[in-house]
Amino acid sequence: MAELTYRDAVRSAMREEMQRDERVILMGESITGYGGSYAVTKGLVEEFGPQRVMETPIAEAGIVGFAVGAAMGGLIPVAELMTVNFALLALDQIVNSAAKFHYMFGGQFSIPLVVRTVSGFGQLGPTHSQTFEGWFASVPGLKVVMPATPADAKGLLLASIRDPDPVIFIEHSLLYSTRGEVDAEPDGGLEVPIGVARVAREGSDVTLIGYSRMLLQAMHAAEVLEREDGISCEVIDLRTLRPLDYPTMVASVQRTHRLVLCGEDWRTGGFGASLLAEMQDRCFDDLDAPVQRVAMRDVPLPYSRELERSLIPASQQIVEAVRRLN
Amino acid sequence: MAELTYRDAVRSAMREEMQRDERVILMGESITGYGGSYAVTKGLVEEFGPQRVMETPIAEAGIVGFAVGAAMGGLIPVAELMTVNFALLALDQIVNSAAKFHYMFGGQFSIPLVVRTVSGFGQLGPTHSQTFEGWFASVPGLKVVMPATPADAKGLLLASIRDPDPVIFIEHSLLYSTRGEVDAEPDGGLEVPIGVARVAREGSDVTLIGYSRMLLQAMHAAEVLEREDGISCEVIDLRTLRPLDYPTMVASVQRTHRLVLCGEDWRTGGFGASLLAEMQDRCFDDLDAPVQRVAMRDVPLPYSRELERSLIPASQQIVEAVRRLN
Amino acid sequence: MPTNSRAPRPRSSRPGRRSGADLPLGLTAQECREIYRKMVLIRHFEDHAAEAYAQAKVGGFLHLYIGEEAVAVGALAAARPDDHVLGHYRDHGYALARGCDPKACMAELFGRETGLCHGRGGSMHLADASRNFWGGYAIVGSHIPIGAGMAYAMQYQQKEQVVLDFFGDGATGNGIFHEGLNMAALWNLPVVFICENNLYGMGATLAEESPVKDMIIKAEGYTMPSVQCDGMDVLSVYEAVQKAAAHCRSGKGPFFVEALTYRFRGHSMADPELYRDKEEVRRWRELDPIPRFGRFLVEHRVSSEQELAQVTEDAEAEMLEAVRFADESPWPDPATIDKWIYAKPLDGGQREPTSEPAPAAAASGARRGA
Amino acid sequence: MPTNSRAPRPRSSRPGRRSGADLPLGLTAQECREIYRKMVLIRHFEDHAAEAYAQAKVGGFLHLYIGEEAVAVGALAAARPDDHVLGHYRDHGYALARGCDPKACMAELFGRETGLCHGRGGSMHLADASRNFWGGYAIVGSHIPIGAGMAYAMQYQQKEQVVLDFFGDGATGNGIFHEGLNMAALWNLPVVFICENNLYGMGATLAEESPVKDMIIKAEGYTMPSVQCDGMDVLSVYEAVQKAAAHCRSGKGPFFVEALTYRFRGHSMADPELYRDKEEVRRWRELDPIPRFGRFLVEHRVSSEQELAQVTEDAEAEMLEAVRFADESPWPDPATIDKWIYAKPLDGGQREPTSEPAPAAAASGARRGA
Ligand SMILES: Cc1ncc(C[n+]2csc(CCOP(=O)(O)OP(=O)(O)O)c2C)c(N)n1
Ligand SMILES: Cc1ncc(C[n+]2csc(CCOP(=O)(O)OP(=O)(O)O)c2C)c(N)n1
Ligand SMILES: [Mg+2]
Ligand SMILES: [Mg+2]
Repeated sequence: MAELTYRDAVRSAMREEMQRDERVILMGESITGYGGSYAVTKGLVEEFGPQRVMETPIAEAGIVGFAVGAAMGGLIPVAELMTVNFALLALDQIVNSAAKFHYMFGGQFSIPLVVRTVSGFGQLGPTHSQTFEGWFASVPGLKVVMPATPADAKGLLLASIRDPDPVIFIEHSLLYSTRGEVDAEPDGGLEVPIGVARVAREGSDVTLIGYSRMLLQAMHAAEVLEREDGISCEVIDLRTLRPLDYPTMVASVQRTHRLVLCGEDWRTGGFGASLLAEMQDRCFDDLDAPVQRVAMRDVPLPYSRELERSLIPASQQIVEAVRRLN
Repeated sequence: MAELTYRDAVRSAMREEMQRDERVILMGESITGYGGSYAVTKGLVEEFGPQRVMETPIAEAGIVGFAVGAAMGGLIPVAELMTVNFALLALDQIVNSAAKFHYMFGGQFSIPLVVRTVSGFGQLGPTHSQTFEGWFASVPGLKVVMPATPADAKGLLLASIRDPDPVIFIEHSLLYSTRGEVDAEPDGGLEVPIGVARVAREGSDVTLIGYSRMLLQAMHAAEVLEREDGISCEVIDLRTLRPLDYPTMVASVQRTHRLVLCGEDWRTGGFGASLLAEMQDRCFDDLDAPVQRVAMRDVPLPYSRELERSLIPASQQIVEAVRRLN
Repeated sequence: MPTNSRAPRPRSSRPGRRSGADLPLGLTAQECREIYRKMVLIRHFEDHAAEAYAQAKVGGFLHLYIGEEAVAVGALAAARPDDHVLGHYRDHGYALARGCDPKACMAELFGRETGLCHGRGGSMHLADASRNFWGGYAIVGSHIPIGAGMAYAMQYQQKEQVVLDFFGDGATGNGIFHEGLNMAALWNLPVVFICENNLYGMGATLAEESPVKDMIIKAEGYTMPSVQCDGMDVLSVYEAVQKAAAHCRSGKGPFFVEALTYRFRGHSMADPELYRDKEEVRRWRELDPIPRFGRFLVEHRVSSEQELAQVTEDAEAEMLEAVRFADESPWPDPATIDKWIYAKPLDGGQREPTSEPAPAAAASGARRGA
Repeated sequence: MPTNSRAPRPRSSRPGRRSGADLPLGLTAQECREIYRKMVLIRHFEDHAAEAYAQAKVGGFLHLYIGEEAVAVGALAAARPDDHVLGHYRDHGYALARGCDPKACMAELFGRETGLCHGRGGSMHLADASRNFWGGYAIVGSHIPIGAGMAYAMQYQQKEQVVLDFFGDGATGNGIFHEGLNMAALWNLPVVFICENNLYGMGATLAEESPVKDMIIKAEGYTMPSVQCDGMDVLSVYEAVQKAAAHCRSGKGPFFVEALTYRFRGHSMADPELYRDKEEVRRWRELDPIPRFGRFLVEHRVSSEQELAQVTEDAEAEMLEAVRFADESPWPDPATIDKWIYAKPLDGGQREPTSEPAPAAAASGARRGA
């Protein structure tokens, strides 16, 4: 075991898969000489050469289209979109190419592709502070992964690269420097399966569901609520947004009868809304109170520090949401 | 009053606004010589000339970007995207340009732009049968309109063209030939305000919320349920998906205590999911049963007639959903 | 090519009889006959597709390749059988030129389980991966970077195959075209871009789409070598693509071929064709690539008039059989609707949220708190 | 321009003293002094912005224009004051060259209510519509069709204004660049596209982004006239844009200007600059446009060395004042967070779903059916 940052965990998954499997290639903007805008790919072009770590033009749609074609030609591309905001430019290729070809050509070939990208905040302004996981998670044919810990960042990325289907792998810029134990053995035993949630903390009064950065916020809220209110929170780390691990979620709500969904996506039409809908379908009679959501207010996140601070969902809102329920 | 088709109603709104206001221009692919892929713009280039009815290259992102710029320069562009599927190519310009500029530049200018597009079915295959209203409706800064009747098609399009904000106006290919009374007076008195829903049928046992083609399916289901089951359905035509008319919806549910949402969007993460989430927030105690959704199964809609038939949401599923509730 | 003043001169069929050994471009008589047969096959396939559409047996959008047969057939004859092929939604020609089973193609148009793609894709999305025909793509231009990506996979794996990527003049107005060409040029990829310049992008004329008439000019920004050929002359296309493919195969990078062609029919079956005049269509029909190549075959004593007539008759019979096959084929089973959404099926515990919740969950919501 | 072998020769400063009347390009002494002052202003603004960033008073992404001042200043000096300006996220130069208040610019970087955009946009999104400066845009290339659209509005309304649209070499790899150029060319629009070729797109070298070194080649596919100018020489930029704007204004359609320039600092403040060597930076720094134009002014007796020193001193004082102003300005009020989402506020009955539901609704869910 070694303690790694989330950033290094992502990198080590790519590195190990590249060592293990020649078909794995990386491509993206400023991922070579620059080392990646968040330094995730640092050192990889030096180790694997420019044939396997490809510096691309600023052409998001082209990058994903190219990666889809490379996958059809027998490679396993890991394409980086610098931030999830720029994924808007590639949505057609993600939705109409990557997600559909296996289906629309009647199963003749699949698209083993990982699109790595990142969401996050930090005064990046209205066009650079979005998070579209709800959109991706609504597309049949895609798998959507959002790890919260270094161990999951590595294990889920290994699984994503090995998966025959297109995976949207969304990292979080505010997690890159967090640290955690990650098994170092490069035998692939570390793979974390796609589609399996994790009970990150057991509890009995209320279920908090989070993923990515909001998992950490939920864990923190759970501590506060335990300490200050004596409320016992069960915290579920979703890990994968599509497919969803309903059994784990439903079993928890059947015990706690209360549910708070924690996300950074826009309140209206974001992933939380979608999850709420599915959970009411499955748990209507189990719920003693309306499902609470902690989400981004529907606003183009402004640049100003003070405005941004007042908007970014954090543990405090989770605490308040739980208190509203009790 | 005159009876018009939905298609002619859309055209007449554009025509009248173009006659009334020189700033209004149209642009899109095959909207001139071809007359529009659904013949909506037929005759307009002959009447207004190519300066005001612009044939564009096949460049969806460019079209919307161009229209945004034209709006900034003092025009009121109505840009047609041939189908909503191709809007994926323009999403960045819709989300990061049209929807954001008013906000991110601190209110200095607004983007009076209408993006007209169309969703619908008819063996169009996996890439051409999608409907993304849920995505649009999740974006702060956009207004999203989906008329069900010729009168609304005209009145809402008038309102959309006169609105200072960007409006996504989604028509339905299966409605173009439907007919209805539309007031013919060209004085603009016909404007149907954005953001106001309509109670299309009063009832007391269950509320059905629909829009666009699904409003018609809901009306039909209501008749069947009245006749065969003696169930009285209240049917609400949403008309506008953002902003939402909560007062009308909530008041209805407070009377009926049962709610069925009728849409064609994907079940997971589609507009219905978003609406469900908002309605449970507002009506949890009023609801006697889980909100039912009629939605598109999560599948890339296949081409084959028989497969498509088995998937397209229709009145029969609404009837079944209501029966499940009773 | 009447309205195409910048078109290369039609290849003149020299008078006098010549033996098959005299055939140009290294073609054998057998190859020439096969080229002719394929063009006729496509023509008849399309005629039957149109008829089936009129009978509502084929639905959705149907884009016919009639008039453009020489492009797909000439190009694929010049390529190796394992070279990769991608094209746009006007794709029946590519499929048949590549040798896909006409029965399975027709069944796909009919939406049947026996179709090339089991009825999932339809007319716009024929594909036969077993023949390295990767499909028709319906989002204009989307397959241009995809073709570049496949070419990269070939280069990376040091395979000899090149990629042929067909698209229309209209696609060049879309940004994705440029992104794809840029990457192909940057990385020196073995891909032949084949632009079928048929003067229209749906209802838009070339002049409405592009400030330049010659699509090859668009390759210049990428320092990509290019050639224009007469898309109504299958030998001209053959020659251009032979050269292009050899260039790619020798490691010299991408090549751009522009075929000057014309669709005799509307953009799709729904097209009222108000944007072009009948006289223009008539003039182009005179350049029909099929009788033209037929004359060449006769003149070069490759085939007799009778043999050509036999080809037509055989093609018609084969197409009647294809239609019958399609018509009698079973529909896909709606119970298989979720098949192929994912290549890796999800295991039981992780239910894909595609399906309605179990009815029980819905039914259980009886009167709480009311 | 050391690494730019294809660059035009630097304009030679002729020896000997000359009177102001001898100034090239129709420039007056006063105009020249103003050009110098603006370049100095930008330089000092950027230095203070960098300092404030280091003090965490400025957040997010900060892209400095240091080294490229001659481009914005030369171009905007050549344009009319009411010509429209759009640029990318490296936008402080455009704002200041257009005469926006440095205090309001700095306050925007500080995220204050007194900022040009009330702190909503930040460094990447300065705009001042009252001066027809329509903003910095942070999605690479996105403002290229937007500029074309504005130009169309001018043409349509028969206004004389032209549009200047600035972007980088990196933007030319994006499809949206081509879609915008194509439309501008098709419709003959009065827009000057100004490509700041600074040899890098973030960490990508020009050779990694583009198979051609000269961005003007990319205009050829649109038959768009173009000119390359020395972006380190403000007069060279002035000359190019003067010509381009005159061309547009006379109704001849779009024009493409490539300014060969260099950013002395990293892409943004976060850039470790591993992808280029220090020697290259040093060589380019020798071409610094500010002392170079200073020498020109002295040689042409437009300004004395002392006067130039005074300009520097004044600029520094003005920037100190701008920083003080920004620092003391109030934060935006979080209560105004929903302001400007829409231009037409929604009336009471139609509540925008931006807000949390009324707490009552949430709190009311006490034990039903449990
Ligand atoms: C991105 C996109 N926009 C619009 C369409 C609708 N559309 C289908 S074919 C077509 C015209 C394409 O013209 P061209 O590329 O010249 O091919 P041709 O049909 O002439 O063979 C259009 C606009 C589409 N399928 N995809
Ligand atoms: C569509 C998009 N992709 C990626 C980015 C991230 N990004 C910001 S600036 C930049 C480099 C742009 O280079 P260039 O156009 O040459 O402008 P320069 O920074 O050199 O002035 C990149 C990749 C972005 N903002 N938008
Ligand atoms: Mg065409
Ligand atoms: Mg640059």
